[in-house]
Amino acid sequence: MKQIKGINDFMVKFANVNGTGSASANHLFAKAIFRMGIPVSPRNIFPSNIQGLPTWYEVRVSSKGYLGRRGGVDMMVCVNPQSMEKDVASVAPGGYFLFDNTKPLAQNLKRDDITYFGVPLTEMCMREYDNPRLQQLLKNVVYVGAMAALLDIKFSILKDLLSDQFKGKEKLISSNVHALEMGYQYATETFNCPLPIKLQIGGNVAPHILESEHILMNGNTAAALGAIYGGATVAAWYPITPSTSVVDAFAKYAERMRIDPGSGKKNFAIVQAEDELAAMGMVVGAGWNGARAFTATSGPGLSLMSEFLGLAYFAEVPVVLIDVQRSGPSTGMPTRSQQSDILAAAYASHGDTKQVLLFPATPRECFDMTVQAFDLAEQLQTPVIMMSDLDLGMNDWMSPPLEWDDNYQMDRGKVLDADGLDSAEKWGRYLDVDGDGICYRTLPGAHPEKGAYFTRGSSKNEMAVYSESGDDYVQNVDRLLRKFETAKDYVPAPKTHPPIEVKKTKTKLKLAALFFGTSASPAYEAVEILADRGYPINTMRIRAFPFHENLDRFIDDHDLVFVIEQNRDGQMRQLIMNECQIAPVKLTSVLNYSGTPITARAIVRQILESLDTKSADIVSLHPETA
Amino acid sequence: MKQIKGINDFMVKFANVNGTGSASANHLFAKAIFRMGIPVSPRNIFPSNIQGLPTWYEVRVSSKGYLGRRGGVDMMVCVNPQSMEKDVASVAPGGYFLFDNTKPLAQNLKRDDITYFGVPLTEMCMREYDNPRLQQLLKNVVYVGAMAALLDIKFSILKDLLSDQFKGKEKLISSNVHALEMGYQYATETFNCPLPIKLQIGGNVAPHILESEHILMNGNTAAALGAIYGGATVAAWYPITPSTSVVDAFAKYAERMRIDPGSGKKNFAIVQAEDELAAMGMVVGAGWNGARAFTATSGPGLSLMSEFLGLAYFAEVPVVLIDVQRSGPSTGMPTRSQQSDILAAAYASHGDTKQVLLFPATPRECFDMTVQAFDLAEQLQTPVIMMSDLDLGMNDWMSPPLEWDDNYQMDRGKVLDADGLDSAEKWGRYLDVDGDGICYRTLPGAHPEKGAYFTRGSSKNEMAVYSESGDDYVQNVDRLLRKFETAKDYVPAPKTHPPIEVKKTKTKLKLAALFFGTSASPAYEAVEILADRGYPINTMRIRAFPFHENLDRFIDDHDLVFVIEQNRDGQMRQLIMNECQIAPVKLTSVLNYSGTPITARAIVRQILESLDTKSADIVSLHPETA
Amino acid sequence: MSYIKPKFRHPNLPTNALGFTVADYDGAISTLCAGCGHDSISAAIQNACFLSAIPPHRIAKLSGIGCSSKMPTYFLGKSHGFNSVHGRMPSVATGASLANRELTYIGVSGDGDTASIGMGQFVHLIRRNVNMAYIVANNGCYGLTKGQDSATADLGSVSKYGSTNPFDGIDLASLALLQGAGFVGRSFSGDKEQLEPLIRAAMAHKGFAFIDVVSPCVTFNNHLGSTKSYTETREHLDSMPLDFVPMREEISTHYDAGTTQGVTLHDGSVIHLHKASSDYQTDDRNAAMISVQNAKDEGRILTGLLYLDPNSQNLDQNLKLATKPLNEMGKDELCPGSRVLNSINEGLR
Amino acid sequence: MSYIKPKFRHPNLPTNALGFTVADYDGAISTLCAGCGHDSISAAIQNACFLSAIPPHRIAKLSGIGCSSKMPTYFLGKSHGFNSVHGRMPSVATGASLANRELTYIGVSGDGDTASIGMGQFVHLIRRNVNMAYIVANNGCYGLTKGQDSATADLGSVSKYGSTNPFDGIDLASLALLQGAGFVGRSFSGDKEQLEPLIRAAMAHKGFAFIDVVSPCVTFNNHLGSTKSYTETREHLDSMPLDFVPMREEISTHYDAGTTQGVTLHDGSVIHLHKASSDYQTDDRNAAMISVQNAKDEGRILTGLLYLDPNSQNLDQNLKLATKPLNEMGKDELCPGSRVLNSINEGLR
Ligand SMILES: Cc1ncc(C[n+]2csc(CCOP(=O)(O)OP(=O)(O)O)c2C)c(N)n1
Ligand SMILES: Cc1ncc(C[n+]2csc(CCOP(=O)(O)OP(=O)(O)O)c2C)c(N)n1
Ligand code: SF4
Ligand code: SF4
Ligand SMILES: [Mg+2]
Ligand SMILES: [Mg+2]
Repeated sequence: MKQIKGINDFMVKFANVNGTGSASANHLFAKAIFRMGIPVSPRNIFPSNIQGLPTWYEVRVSSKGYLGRRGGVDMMVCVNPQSMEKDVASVAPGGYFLFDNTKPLAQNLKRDDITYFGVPLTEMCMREYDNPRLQQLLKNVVYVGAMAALLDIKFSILKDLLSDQFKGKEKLISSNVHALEMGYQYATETFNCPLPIKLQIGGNVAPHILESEHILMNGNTAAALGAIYGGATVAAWYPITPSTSVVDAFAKYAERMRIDPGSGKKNFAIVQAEDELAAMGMVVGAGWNGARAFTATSGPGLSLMSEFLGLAYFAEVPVVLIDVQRSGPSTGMPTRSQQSDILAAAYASHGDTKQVLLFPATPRECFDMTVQAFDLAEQLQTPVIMMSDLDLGMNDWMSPPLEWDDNYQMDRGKVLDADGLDSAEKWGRYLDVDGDGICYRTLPGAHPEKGAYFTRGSSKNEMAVYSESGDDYVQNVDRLLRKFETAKDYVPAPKTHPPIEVKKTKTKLKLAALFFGTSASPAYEAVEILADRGYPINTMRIRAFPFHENLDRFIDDHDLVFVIEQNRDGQMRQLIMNECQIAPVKLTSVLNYSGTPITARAIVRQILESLDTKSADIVSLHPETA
Repeated sequence: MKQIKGINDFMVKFANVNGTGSASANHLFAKAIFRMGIPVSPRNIFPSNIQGLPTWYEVRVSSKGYLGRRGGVDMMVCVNPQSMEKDVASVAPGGYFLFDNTKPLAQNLKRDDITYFGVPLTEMCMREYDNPRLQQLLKNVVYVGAMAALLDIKFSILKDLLSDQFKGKEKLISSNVHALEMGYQYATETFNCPLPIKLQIGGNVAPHILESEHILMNGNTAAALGAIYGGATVAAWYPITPSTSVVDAFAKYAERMRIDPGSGKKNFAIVQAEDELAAMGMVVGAGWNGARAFTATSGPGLSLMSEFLGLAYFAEVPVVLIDVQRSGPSTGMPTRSQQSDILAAAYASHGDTKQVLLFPATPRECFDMTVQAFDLAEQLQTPVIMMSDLDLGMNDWMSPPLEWDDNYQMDRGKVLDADGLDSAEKWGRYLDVDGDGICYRTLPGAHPEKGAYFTRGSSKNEMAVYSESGDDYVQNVDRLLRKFETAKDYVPAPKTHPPIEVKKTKTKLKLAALFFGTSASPAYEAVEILADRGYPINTMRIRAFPFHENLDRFIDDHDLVFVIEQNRDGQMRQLIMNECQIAPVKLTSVLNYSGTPITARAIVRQILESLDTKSADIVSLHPETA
Repeated sequence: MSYIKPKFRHPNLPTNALGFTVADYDGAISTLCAGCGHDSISAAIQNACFLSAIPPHRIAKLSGIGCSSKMPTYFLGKSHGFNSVHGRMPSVATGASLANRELTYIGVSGDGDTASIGMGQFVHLIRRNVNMAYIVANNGCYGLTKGQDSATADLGSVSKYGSTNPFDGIDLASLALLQGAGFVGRSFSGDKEQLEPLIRAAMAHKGFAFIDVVSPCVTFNNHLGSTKSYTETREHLDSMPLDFVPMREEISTHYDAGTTQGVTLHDGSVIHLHKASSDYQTDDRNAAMISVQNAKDEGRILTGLLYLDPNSQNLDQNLKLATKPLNEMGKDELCPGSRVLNSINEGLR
Repeated sequence: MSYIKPKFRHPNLPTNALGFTVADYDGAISTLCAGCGHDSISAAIQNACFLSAIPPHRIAKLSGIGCSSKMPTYFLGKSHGFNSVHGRMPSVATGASLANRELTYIGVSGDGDTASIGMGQFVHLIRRNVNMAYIVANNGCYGLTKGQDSATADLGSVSKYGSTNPFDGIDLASLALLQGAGFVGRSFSGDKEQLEPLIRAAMAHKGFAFIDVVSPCVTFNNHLGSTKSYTETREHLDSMPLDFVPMREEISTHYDAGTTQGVTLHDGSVIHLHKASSDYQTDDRNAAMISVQNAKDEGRILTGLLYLDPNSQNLDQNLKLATKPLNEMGKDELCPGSRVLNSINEGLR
C-alpha cells in the first residue's frame, strides 16, 4: 500500500459526538501546530443540537499557508461509532485512520488501502480516572497525545497550551497533561512514529509566513473587538447561530475594557432583545440619538429586520449590522456556512432601497471593517451591513495581527452641534448643501432653539416636513442615489494581486476571477493551481457594495470573468450585473452551496470545465475581444 | 383666448378637501360618463389622513379608450381654498376653472388664458338645506350638476345613478337630485353650455369599445372576487392602505355567497391578524393543512412577511399573497402608487429564494390571476404573489366583463389522499417522481398509517427526514430550481400585440418595449404615438415571473428594448437581466416614480430622448445587429 | 383638524420657571379629524411639559404609525421626534434612551400600534423598565386605516361597517400592571384636569410610566365603554357616503374623584368613567388589578393613577449604565488603544 | 438523547380503545441532551394521546424553533408535524385549525419561542381562543442557542456564563389567565402523574388550553424556581470546557396535591413546586391569578389545573365556521358560478 506523504501539508479530520468536549481538545491540536509556526486552518463542522450527534473537526495543514478548506481526508481520527462507516469511507487511499479500539473494529469497516491505528481510549480512561466526567472528557486529550506522537507535534507546546487554558487550576492541568502523555506514550510504543505525513518546524513553510506575527482567531471575536475599538456603545441583539458569539465576545471585552474606573459603571449597554425586529429597532433608536450602535444576526434575523432596514435607509439613520451568514433559505442548515444573503441584504426591504455592504475575508478584516462600518454608517447616515459567514465567524483563522493607529478619530459624519447650528446659514435636515447627497443631521437635545426636526419613514421635503408631493419625493430618492454614488469612494476598494506569471499559457482569453469573503482563500489557491496548469487568471477581491469603479474597469479589461461564491443563485454575479451593467455572458459563476466551505479543488474543476465549454462561444460572441 | 376643444377627449380634475364626501360625488360624475358609453378613467389622489387635507380626483375621457393617466388639466373643479393657488396654475392654457364663488376669487388667482366659472356652491346649499351635514355634502352634488350642463352629460343617467346608490332611501334620492338640478340649472342659465370640451354619446368613440360590454370596477374588488371564485376559504390579513379593500370586498362577497344555506354558517374564515407576520403565518398554516388561503398587503407588510415567505418557499407550502404596491421605501407615500416591490417580492427572504409573481394589468386580470394564483400555488407548492398596485387596486377601471367557465375545476396539484397513498409505490414527500421538481404532498389526517411527515424550514432528505448532509441539501435546492423552471410553463405567458404599421420609419433599430401592470395602458398609448411619429415599437407585456422563454426570444429579436416601469431602480429590468442573462446595454429603463401613475407623454418623451442619445452607441457596440 | 390657526400670540402669556410660554411648546398644525380625542391629548402633553418646565429641546418624542402616532408632530415643535414604524416604537425608544439617558422620552402610540402589532415589544418594554412616559391614545379602532376593530375594542362592539366584534378587548392597564410596570395610569382625552397631572407625574417618574388614555375616534368608532346606548344619530350616519367625515367638537368632561361620569360620544353611545377616589391606594399591584377588573365587570372604566412604585429599578440602573450619556463619550472613554490590542494579539498566538 | 433505542416491542403491550399500543404513538429518536426535561414532556404527550385513544393521524403537531420545538419529532410519528419559524407557531396553528376544525392540534413551544419572540402572537392566540393544546416547555433559557436567559428566567438567576439576570421573569400562566384563556395549567416535566392528565384534559378542552411546564435544561440552566441553593456542583462545572455536556438522568418527582415539593436540579439548585390542593377552585379567574402570585411571593411554583372555563367560545364558534372542514369543501360549496358573476358584471355597468 502506498501511504500518503507530506510534510506540513495534509488534512486531518476528527469525527466526534458533540457535547463531549472534543472541540476543545481538537482546538488544542490545531493551536499546537499553529504555535509550531506551521500554517493551519481548523474547521468545526457541528450539528444543530447540543449533545449526542456527529460532529467533525477538520484541520488543514498547509506549508504554503492556504487557509481555505481543502477537501479530502488524509488522516481520520474517529471516536464516534455513529458515523464511523462514512468516516472510514471518506479517507483518501493511502490515508490513516485512528480509532478507539476498546471495542474491536467491525469487519465491514476494514479497508486495504488505509492504515489503521487502534488506541484503547475508553479502556485507558476507565482505568485511569474514576470520575465519569473526566473519563469522558480526557479521552479526547488522550487521542491528541497519540496524534502528537504520530505527527511529531512538539510536546512542550501542548503542555504550555494546557497550562494557559487551565491557569490557576493545577489539578486540571496535571490530569490533562497526564492524559496527553498517556496517548503519546501509547502511540510511540505501539506505532511507527512519526508517520509519512508529519509536521516540521520551519521546513518548507513559506518564508513570508515564517516571518509573520500571525495570530489565530475567529472572525466573530475580531468583529467584537472592532465594535469595541470603533466606539460602539449600544449592542442590541437576539441569539442566533452563528452570530451569537459576536455579542458574547463584545460583552466579554466590554466588561474588561469599558468599565468606568471611577464609578465602576459601564460605558456600554447590551440588550438581549425579544427578537430581531426589536434588536434592529433599538439600534435604529440609538443610532438616531447619536450613539454608535450595532446588532449581529444571521439569515432569519436579516429577514425579520427587513422593515427596519428600509426605515433606516429612508430616514437616514446610521446603523451597523453584522450578518454572519449561514445556509438558507429559511432555517436551512443553521450550523453550515454560505454566502447567500447578498441580495436580501443589498436590497433589503420593499421599495427602492440599496444598502451598503462590507465583505471581510479574514479576522483582521472583520476587525478593521467593523471599525470602519461605524464610521461609514455615520458618514453616510445609512445602515452598513458587514457580511461575514459561519466559516469566517466561528472558525479560527491564521491572520495577521490586529493593528491599531492611536491617532484614529471616530468620524461622526455631518452632525451639527449647537455651535454648528448657530453658524449654519440655512439648515434643513435633507438639504444637500455639499452636492454629495449627504445632508447635515442634528441630535436630540443639542440646541434649545434650532435643529429640531421630525424623523420619519415617510416622504418629506428638504426641510424634513412631511410631504406627499411627487417632486419632493423624487428629489429625495434621487439624492439617496447620489449618496450611494458618493459611498463608492468611502467604502473599502477592491483588492487586486499582482498577476502570476505563466510560462506557456493554454488560452487566448484574458481571464479573471472575482470573489469575496471566505471564497477568497480557496480562490487564491485555485488561481495558483491554474497558473501552474497554464491558465493565467487575474483576480480582484470585492470588499464592499456599492462597487468601486475599478470593478467595472477590471471586468472590461477581461474576456471572461469567473465569479466565485457560495450560494446557489450566483447572487454576487447578479448584483454586479445589476449595478455595473455588465453583459451576463462575461460573468461565469463558480459556486458551492453545500454548506461546507468551497475548496480550491472545486474551483479549479469548475473553471477548467467551463473553459472547455465556454471558450468557443465567447470567441464567437465577442470577436473583437478575442 | 383660444379655448381647449375636444369631444370625448379631455381631462377634468377635481380639487377637494378629504372627508367631505367629494369622492362619492366625483365618482358619480365619472360613472355617468361611463354609462354614456364613453371611455373614462377616474383616479383618486388622496392624502394619508382622514379629514381636512387636499385631495384630488382626475377624470380622463378618451374616445380611443386610453385608460392610463394623461397628465395636464383641461378643466379644474376646485372647491378647496388650501390648494387653489396650485390648482389654478396647473390648468393648461385655454382650459377651464370652476370654483365656488360664494367668496370672490382672490386677485392672484386670476389668469388671462383660462375660462372661469364661478358657482356659489356654499351660498346655494346654505340657502337650500338647514342640516349642516347636508349643506356640506350636497355642495359636491351641485357642482356635478353644473358640470353636467357644461360638458353635456345626460342628466337622466345621473338621476338613475343616484337612485341606484340610495335605493330605498327616497328622501336622500330627492335631496341629491335636487342638488344636481340646482347646479345644472345654474350653469345652464349662467354659462354658455356646453363647452368646447364636451361629451357625445357614440361620436368618435372607438368602435371596439362601443361594441364592448365593459364594466367599471377596481382591481381590489376584482381580486376579491377572484378569491371567492378560486375557492379561497381562509383570509388572514392586517389592514394597510392600499390593500385593505381586497379583504373588505372579499368579506362582503363571502357574506353574500358563502353562507351555508342549511345552517347559516360560513364556508370561509376571515381573521384580522395582529400584524403581517401573523397574517402570513396563518396563511401558511392553512395552506399546509389543505385550505386555499390568502392574504393581502402592501410594502411594509411585504417586508414583515419576508421570513415566512422564505419558510413557505423552502417548506413548499402553497400561499397566495396579493401585494398592492404603494410608494416605498419604508412608509414612503402610503397613498401613492408605484411598482417598486418587484425585487423584494421576487427574492423575498434570506438565502437563495425565488418566488412566483403575477402582474395583472386590468381588473379583469386581477380576477383571472387571483383564481389562477390559487391553482398555481397548489400546483407548484409555493407562494404566489400577485403584484397589483394602488392605481389598479383602488381606482375604477373600464374593463371587459369578468367571465367564468362553469367547467373550471380547482387544480389542487399533486396531493395524495388515502387512496393515492395506498396505491403509490414509494412515497417520499420530497421525491421528484415526475422529474419536474414537484413532489407529492399529503394532508394531515388523510391516512391512518401512511403519508405523515414533518414539514420544516430546515434541510431534509427526499423522505422529509431532517438532514444536515450537503448532498441532501444540494439535491433539494437544485430540485427547487427545477421546479421554478417547470413553473415557466404554468404561469401566464407574456402578451404581444400585432405590430403597428409605420409608413416612414425614422430609425434603423429594431425597437421594442416591455412593461407590465399599470404601466401597460400608457405604454400602449405611447407606442401608438411613437408609431405616428415614425418609430415602430413592438411590445410585450410581462404577466408573470419566472419569465416565459418567449421573453428571451423577444429581446433577442430586437436591438433596443425599453423597459417601462414605475420605480426608481428599474427593478423589472434588473430581474430580466438576472434571470434571462440579457446584456444590460440592450435594456433601457423608462421610469416614473413620483407616486402618480406614469403617463404616455412621459414614456414618449423618455423614449425619444433616449433614441437621440442611444442609437449611436448601440450601433457601434453591436455592429452585427445594426 | 384646524389648518387655520391664529398666528397672533398674546404678549403677556404666562411663563413657566424657564421663562417659556405655552406657545413655546406648540407643534405643527394638526391634520387629524375635527374633534378627534387625540388632539386633546396633544394639548395635554403640551401643557404638561409647559407646567413642568421641561426645556422643550430636552424632550424626545417617539411614536409608531397611526393617527395617534402622528400626534408628536402636533406638539413640542422644538423637540426632536421620531415617527418610526408601526408597532415597533418601544424598541426604538429603548435604543434612544440608552444612547442618552438625560433626555425625557415621551412615547405616543395607538391601541392598534400597541395592542396588536406592538404587543410583543410593549410587554418587553415594560419588562425592561425603560425610563419613559408611554401614552396610548386608545380609541378601540384603527383610525388611520379607516375604522377596523383593534384588539382593545370591547366584545360585542359594532364597527362603523356594521360588524360585531367577537373578541374580548385587551386591557392594556391590567397588562402593564401584570408585567410589572412601576407607573400605571388611565384617563380620558377630554379630562384635562386628570390627564395633565398624570402626564406630568409620568414624565417625572424615573422608569417606565404607562398611561392608557381613552380617546374617542369621532369618525370611525366611539365604542370603548362596556355599556353602550345607541341612538338614531347612528342610523342617520349610516346613509352618508363613506368618504364623508362630519366636523365635530372635541369632547371634554369634568368629574370628581370617587364619582362615575357617563360621557356621551359623538355617535350617541355612552361610556362610563369612574375616577379613583382620593383614598385609592396606589401602592398595591394586586389590588389595582382587582379594582380595574371589578370596575370593568360593572361596565365602568377606572381612571386615575392606578399604581405607582417610585423605587422600581429602571433599565439604566439594571444595566449599571455610566452617568455620562453614551452618545457623548469619545475616544478616551471608548477606545482601549494599541497597547491593549497588542496584548490581545499576544494572547492569540 | 438516546440514539440507540430498542427496536424490540413486547407483543402483549396493552392497547387502547382503538386497539393501538403506546408504541403506535412513538416518534423518532430524540436528539436532545441526555436528561433534558423536554424528553419527559414528549413521553407524557405520547402517553396522554395513547390513553385518550386519539387516532394518531388525526393529530397535528406544531412548533416553533428551539430544543423544545424539536419535541414533536420525538412523539407521534404517524401525525403530521410542522416545525415552523421561531416564535410564530401561534399564527401557523391558527391558520391550520381554521383549515380543518376536526383535527386535534398540539402546539409545543419553548419559553424563548413563546415569551420572547412569540409574545405578540401568543397573546393574540389566547385572545382568539384557537382550539388547541399549547404546551410551553419552560426552562428559563434558550437551550438551542446555548443558554442565554429567556424572558421567563427569574430575577437574579445566574446563567451558565455567570451573568445575573436583572429582569423579572414573565409568568406565562398569569398572562394566559389575564388574557382570558379558558384552560390554564402548570406542571413539571418530571411529574408524569400530574402532567399526563393535564395534557389529556387540555386536548379534550374545546378551545385554547395552555400548559406551562417547568422543564429543566440540564445543560445550561436549571434556575426556574424563586429559591435557589447553589452547591459546589456548580463550581465544579465551571472548569469544564464549554463544549462538554455531561450525561444525565431525567429528573422525575412525585408529590401529593396540597403539598410542596423541593426538586433538586442537576446543578444543585432547588425549585419548590406546590401542587394545588384538591379543594382548589378552578372556576375563578381572579382568584387563580392571586393564588399564582401568592405562591410566587412565597418562592413556590403553583402547579395543577389553575383555571377552567368549559364554556368559553372558541374561534370556530366566534367565526360561525361551517361544520364541514374548510379544506374539504369543493367547487359546489365555494364557487358561485357564472350566473352570479354575470349579475355582478351587470351591477358594474
Ligand atoms: C407594517 C404596517 N402594517 C400596517 C400599516 C397600516 N396602518 C397604519 S396605521 C394602522 C393602525 C393604527 O391604529 P392605532 O394605532 O390604533 O392608531 P389610530 O389611528 O387609531 O390612532 C395601520 C394598520 C402600517 N403602516 N405598517
Ligand atoms: C428568527 C430567529 N431568531 C433566532 C433563532 C435562533 N434560535 C433558535 S432556538 C432559539 C431559542 C430557543 O429557546 P426556547 O424557545 O426557550 O427553547 P429551548 O431550546 O430552551 O427549549 C433561538 C433564539 C432562530 N431560529 N430564528
Ligand atoms: S380617524 Fe379617528 S383617530 Fe383618526 S384623526 Fe380621525 S377621529 Fe382621530
Ligand atoms: S440544551 Fe437544554 S433544553 Fe436543549 S436539549 Fe439540552 S438540556 Fe434540553
Ligand atoms: Mg386606535
Ligand atoms: Mg427555553
